[in-house]
This record gives sequence, structure tokens and C-alpha cells, in this order.
Amino acid sequence: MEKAQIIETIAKRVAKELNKGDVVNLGIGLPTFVANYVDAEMQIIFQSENGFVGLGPAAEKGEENADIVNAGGLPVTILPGGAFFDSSLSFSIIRGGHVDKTVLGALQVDEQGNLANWMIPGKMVPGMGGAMDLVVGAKKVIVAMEHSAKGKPKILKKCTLPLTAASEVDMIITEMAVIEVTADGLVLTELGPETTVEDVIAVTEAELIISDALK
Amino acid sequence: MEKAQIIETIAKRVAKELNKGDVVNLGIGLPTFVANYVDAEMQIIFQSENGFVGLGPAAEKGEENADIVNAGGLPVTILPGGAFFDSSLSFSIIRGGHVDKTVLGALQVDEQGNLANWMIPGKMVPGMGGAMDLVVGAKKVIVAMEHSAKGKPKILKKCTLPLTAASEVDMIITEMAVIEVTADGLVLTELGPETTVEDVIAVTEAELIISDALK
Amino acid sequence: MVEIIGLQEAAEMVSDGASVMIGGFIGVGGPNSIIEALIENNVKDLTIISNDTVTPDLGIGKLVVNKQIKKAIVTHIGTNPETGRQMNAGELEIELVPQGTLAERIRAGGAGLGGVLTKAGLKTPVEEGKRKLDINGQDYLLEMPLKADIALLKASKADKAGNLYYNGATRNFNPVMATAAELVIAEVDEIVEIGEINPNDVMTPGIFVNFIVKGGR
Amino acid sequence: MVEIIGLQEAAEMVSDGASVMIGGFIGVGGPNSIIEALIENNVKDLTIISNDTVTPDLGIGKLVVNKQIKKAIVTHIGTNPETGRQMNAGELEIELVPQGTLAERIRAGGAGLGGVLTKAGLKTPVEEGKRKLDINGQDYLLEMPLKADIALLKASKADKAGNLYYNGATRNFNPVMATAAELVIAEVDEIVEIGEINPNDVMTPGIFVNFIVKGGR
Repeated sequence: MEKAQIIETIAKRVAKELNKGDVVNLGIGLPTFVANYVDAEMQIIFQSENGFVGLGPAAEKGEENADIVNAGGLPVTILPGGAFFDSSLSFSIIRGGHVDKTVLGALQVDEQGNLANWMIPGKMVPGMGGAMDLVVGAKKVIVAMEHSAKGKPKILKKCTLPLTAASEVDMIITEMAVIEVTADGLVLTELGPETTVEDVIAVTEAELIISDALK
Repeated sequence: MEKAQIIETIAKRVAKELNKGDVVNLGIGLPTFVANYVDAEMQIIFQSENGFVGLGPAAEKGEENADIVNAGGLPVTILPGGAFFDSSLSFSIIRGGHVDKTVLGALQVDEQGNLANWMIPGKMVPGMGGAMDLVVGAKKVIVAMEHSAKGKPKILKKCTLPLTAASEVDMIITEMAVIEVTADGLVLTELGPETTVEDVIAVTEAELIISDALK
Repeated sequence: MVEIIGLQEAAEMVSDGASVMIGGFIGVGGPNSIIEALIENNVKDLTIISNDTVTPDLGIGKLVVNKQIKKAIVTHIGTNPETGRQMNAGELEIELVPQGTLAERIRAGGAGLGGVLTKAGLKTPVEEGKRKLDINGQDYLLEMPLKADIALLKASKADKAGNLYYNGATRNFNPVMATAAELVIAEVDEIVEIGEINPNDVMTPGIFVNFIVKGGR
Repeated sequence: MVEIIGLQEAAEMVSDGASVMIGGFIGVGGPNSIIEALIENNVKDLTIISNDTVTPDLGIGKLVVNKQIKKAIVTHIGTNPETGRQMNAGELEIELVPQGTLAERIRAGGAGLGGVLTKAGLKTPVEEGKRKLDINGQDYLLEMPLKADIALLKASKADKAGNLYYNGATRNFNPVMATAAELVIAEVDEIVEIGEINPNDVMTPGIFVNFIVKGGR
């Protein structure tokens, strides 16, 4: 798959997980694209952890407002009915369980639903930003990422990188698979377009339980 | 002294303790009268713990705004430059040390600066309201009260009623005396009008150290 | 997704035995019209979390007089003699909480914090039965988060997205309570179109609010 | 009592070695004009508390490039590669804090609370060296309050009583920082007369603010 097609496949599938009226926080990068596949009737409310709900599309060229940016610092818009607030209320919303779904990228996820997505020691230490609060606080945590890093598994038996949070991931959505994190382990519930179970297993280190209802 | 004169004597003396620009919280009852003896040049900012700074005089008859009341529920005014906020910020201001002086009444105060002003077990239990936060949080705690309860001392060796807070009172101002709470004990620094040291001692259970600079 | 409902509909969402946060400060900024409907319904055994029990003739005060409350977690009951009488007679359980502690406990409940560390109440009856922590040589009381089944708020204005705006001193406990209950109902003086409250000036974002009710002033 | 001062005057209040809270989120809502003056002054060894270190060409990012910072307590440094380089070279100490925890630690510092009890950071490197509390069977990290010598804020509007109003997403860490420093200086786009900001709409009450400075947008 082309990069653009991978993103589209993942983002479209994540969008199906959102329910009418959900409050949703989308991480920077790939998760941002999810908003493109959510129609207005769904009344999804996107939260931007730098301080508002009602996050709308990127601002049109020439229409940027320097005071309205997303958590990546990019000029965006606020939709009618939205509201601005400070960081303290923003994270009361996040930590307090008022975000229904958070969608984040990952470097590694494992069989226990552990997530590593904020540093590679000695190499890259961007910092956790709001990720640790989001993963701990949101009602449902969806990891949205490419299934492997150029063939190297990212879905592992056990994360080797420093964790973002332990046992908080509920679902993993990649271009190849939809995987649910359960008490019994990782359950493969859905295959991506033109993908076989064998294809998935080949690039997954973690043990996968194949769902009876595999789609 | 007449009741009105007692109030005036105490309130006027408390007013002298306030410095230009102070943020001050006045308790319900006698302390409220302190505001009458503070002139505008002092730029004192009164805080009302139900949610604003810039507390002004009582509302004129017919000019009451049902939404603007003091912590006693009475219609008041807000001065230009004031600001409303919620209870959480109100008590961040109080607990966080952003109130320079709090002036409260007392049932009992003692040699350690302990204060009891919120309940008489089995008799009267109004509750502490904001008093415990105020006494713990304000930079300076001034007790303003009648010196005795019909001759019965209120300034004791040790409070017998349940405390509002321990060792937080800095100063006691009555119609008979100004007393500072120090590490050595209570220091009598000033006498009220037509009052002698003997008069004060007669209605004070606590040991009093007479200041060399007694006025 | 916010719905506009009637006073009776709102009152019916409060069941016998429910825990209910109620905004207001001696009734100012309190959902007094919804409370009238609660009195008509005569729901019983409520646990009330609020600043005070108002006066016998208004809001929560009337719930006390009508004996609908089993327990009240409040900072002050001095304005309602009936509360004191029921407490002394063992008919009503009262938990007295310092006002700043009450605000923080509710906020902690809404913000997913494990508790509140405060000096308010140290060496007073408030500390009885509570854990104390020594933090860098200073004692703090550990106070527990508060949550409730329902929060009944009062706002001056709501837009149709449920965003709330409070005038003057009516704000008090309403914004923190909005964050700490399973179900949030706001009684409002005025319902306006989306856009009529500037997104900068929203005091309680609509995501916290489930229902709005037009109340009488 | 608030005073209006100039940018240079503001910058001179920041001494070598000071701890400085700086509002803003990747520079948006940051006191970027005051920071320009700090760069001219070339004060050294600052401890910065902020959300991030912006980009190398703006605000805090320029302080990093100019090597004026000894330590930074932040949530994210990914937008400024120079921060990472100095950290790896041992030239700059970085304490990484989850964003919600940073907001609460600052708030706790300003609100007189003994600490913050949060689940964010449990079983991650964030918990190293910290006290953990079991509260009703759940683990929480105890995170310490933060205070600073100076807070440098950015607001959209100030009135002459120091009341601040923030537009859009510029609010971020500014209101909590206003409560947690010995000295608070706000850079603002616009200074208006008292009365031009409705007392309902004030976001940071003037009692928290010592100085206001008219900054460039």
C-alpha cells in the first residue's frame, strides 16, 4: 500500500469506532486524519488539549487566526458551539474521564495493552506532552498506526521502550488489522483489505487470538 | 461602652492594620464594619469567598442585583476593577496565600494563637464555611471581637471548644486591647480608650506580656 | 449532545436515594425551580452535596423542611435552623467540610485526581479518621474526591450546545459540580442560540452538560 | 496594585538563576516580546517552567538557542531540536512532566495544596523517585507543587486593574501560572480602561498581577 492509502485505510476504520456525540481527542500525525472521515451528523466533538472543544478543520490559507491553533501549533478553526479553556480544565476533562475516545500513534504496543510512544532512549526524546494523561484518562484508548516499522513488528509480547502507560490500550487499528486488547490477550477481529491472517502474524510479535467472528 | 461604640472602636483599629493595596477578607458580623473605616486611597481590595474580588458597599435599596451577594447572602455591589470567579478559584486565592489579611470573629482564642469560632458542641453548630481555609491560608489572621462575653474571658490559656485552626492567629483586636500573638505568648501592645492594663487582665484568662512600647 | 427538557422531566431523573450535587450559595446560583419540582415529586433519602442548606423557605432549605434529605455534605448550616434541629434529633446526617476543601474534593472527583492535600482542618475535628501525610516536613490532610449521581446546576444563560454562562456571584460551586456527576442538569434563566455565547466566555463547556431546563428567575 | 511598565523594565526583573514560569503552547499565548528583551539582557542560568521549548526561532526557543537556560521543566521538547541536542550534551537539564500533571503542579503551588495525586505516569519513567499512595486500592503518584520567582504571561487584553482576558487557545498555562509566582508580569496585546472587561469575563483577576507590559503582537 501507498502511504496515503495506509493512512486512509486506518483513519476510515478508526472513524467507525466513534459513536454519535462522542468527545474525542486525536493525537498528532496519523490520528489527525480521522476527522476527515467523520460526517457532521455524527456530532463528534473534538477536543484539543491546548485548550478547547469544538476543534474544526485546518484554517484556510489567508484565514488563519494566530490565537487558534491545535496541539501541534497549526492554525485551525473552532466550530459553532465550541469553547475555549485553560490547561487546567483541559486536563480535568482528559484525566477526569470526560473524553470518550483518544486516538494515538505508537512506537510499540504489547499483549497487556501497554503503550510506548514518547521516547527512544538516547535517540529521540520528544517528551510525553499530554499523552500520559490522555491514555490514563480517556474512556477508550485506540492506537492507530502502521502495523510494522518497515516489516519490524511494533505489536510485541512486551514493550521494550519506556512506557507511556500500562494496560490502558483497548484497541489497535492498523492498515492490516483490527485488534482488541482483552484480559486473555490480543484478539484479531478484523483484517485489512487484501490481507490474510498469515500476513498479519508474519509482522506481529505478540501472540494473536483469532476471533471466531473474524471479518 | 455601647454596642455601636464597641463595634466602631474595634473596626477603626482593625482598619489601621491594613496596608495600601492589601487583599482582605472580612468575616461576617463585626468584621464587616471594618470596610466603613477604609478610605478609597488605600485601594484595599475586599474578597468575598462566594466568588469575587472588589466587594463594594451594600446595595442601595431598590438597586439590589439578585446575582451579586456577599458571603452572608446579602445584596452588595462590585467595584470597578473587580472580578467574579468560581468557588475553586476563590479558595485557591484564599488557601494559596493570596489574601493579605483575614479578619474574623472568635468564640475563643488562646496563648498559642489557636482559634475556635465555628461550633459549640451540642448547642450551636453552624459549620465552618470558609473560616478554616481563610485562617490557614491568609498571610495575616486578625481576630476582631468583643474582649469578653459579658465579662467571661474569651482570650484563654487554652481553647476548650473545637478548633478552627491551630497556631494561626497573629493579632487580636478588641474594644479594650490590641494583642499580638508571638512565640513567647500574647503581648499586649495597645489599650483601648479609657482602659487600664488591670481592666484588660481582669477579663483575660491568658497570660499577657505587657509590651514595653504599650500605647 | 444536549437536550432541552421541562422542570418535571428534570425532577424525574432524581431517584430516591440518589446523591445530588446542588449549586448555589445560600440559594444564589441554585437550581431553585428544579428543587420546587423535586418537592412536588417528594423523592426521598437524598444525599446532598452543596455549600449550605440555604434558608427554610428556599431551594435546598425546603428539601430539608420536607424531610427529603438523608445526608448532607456541606460547609455551613447556620442559615437554616431546621437543618440543625434534624441533625441534633438524629434525623439527618451532616458532614461538615471546609468550603475550600469541598470545592477541591468535587474538583478532584471531576478531574480524576486521587484526593486533595490541604492544611485546612488540621488539628480540628475535621481531621478525625482521615489520613495525614508528611510532605517535606509539613502535615497535610488527605481529603477524598467527591462524585455524585446527578448535579443540578443553575446558570444565567445556556446556548443550545449546553455551554453555560454565570452572572455575578451565581457561579460559585456550579462549574466544579458540572464535572463531577454522572448526569448534569442545568436550570437556566435564558436559552440562546449557538454562537450567542462567545467561545472565549463559556464558563462550563457543553460537553459536561446533559440537559438544560428553562427555569423561572 | 498594578503598574504598567516597558519591555526592558520587565526583562530587568528577571535575574540570573531565577525560576521563571512562561505561558504559551508552542509559543502561542507566550510572552514573546518580553523574551526578546531577556535575550538582549542575556540573563543566564534560568530555570524555566513551561509547556514546551517552542521552536528555535521563537520565544523560549530562542532562550534555549542563546544558552540562557540551565534547567527546563516541560512536557514536550520535540519542536525544538536544539533543546534535545543540549540535553544529550549535558548542557541543559530537562525534567519531563505529563501535561496535565504540569498544570496541576502549578495550580497546587498557587492554591496552597500539598501535592497532586494522579495516575498519569504510573509504571513509566515518570514515577521514578516519587512517592506512590494506595488510595482505596488504587495507586496514585504524589507529584509536588511548583512555584517560581517570576511568571511571564501573555494575555490578549488587560484592564488597568490588571484583570486579564485571553483570546482563543492563548489561555493555556497562563491562568494557573498567574497564581504560582512571587512576581507576575503580563505582556498584553491591548491595555483598556477599567470597566471595559466585564467582571464576569475576567479570566485572571488583577490581584494576581503585578505588572503589565504592552507587547507587540
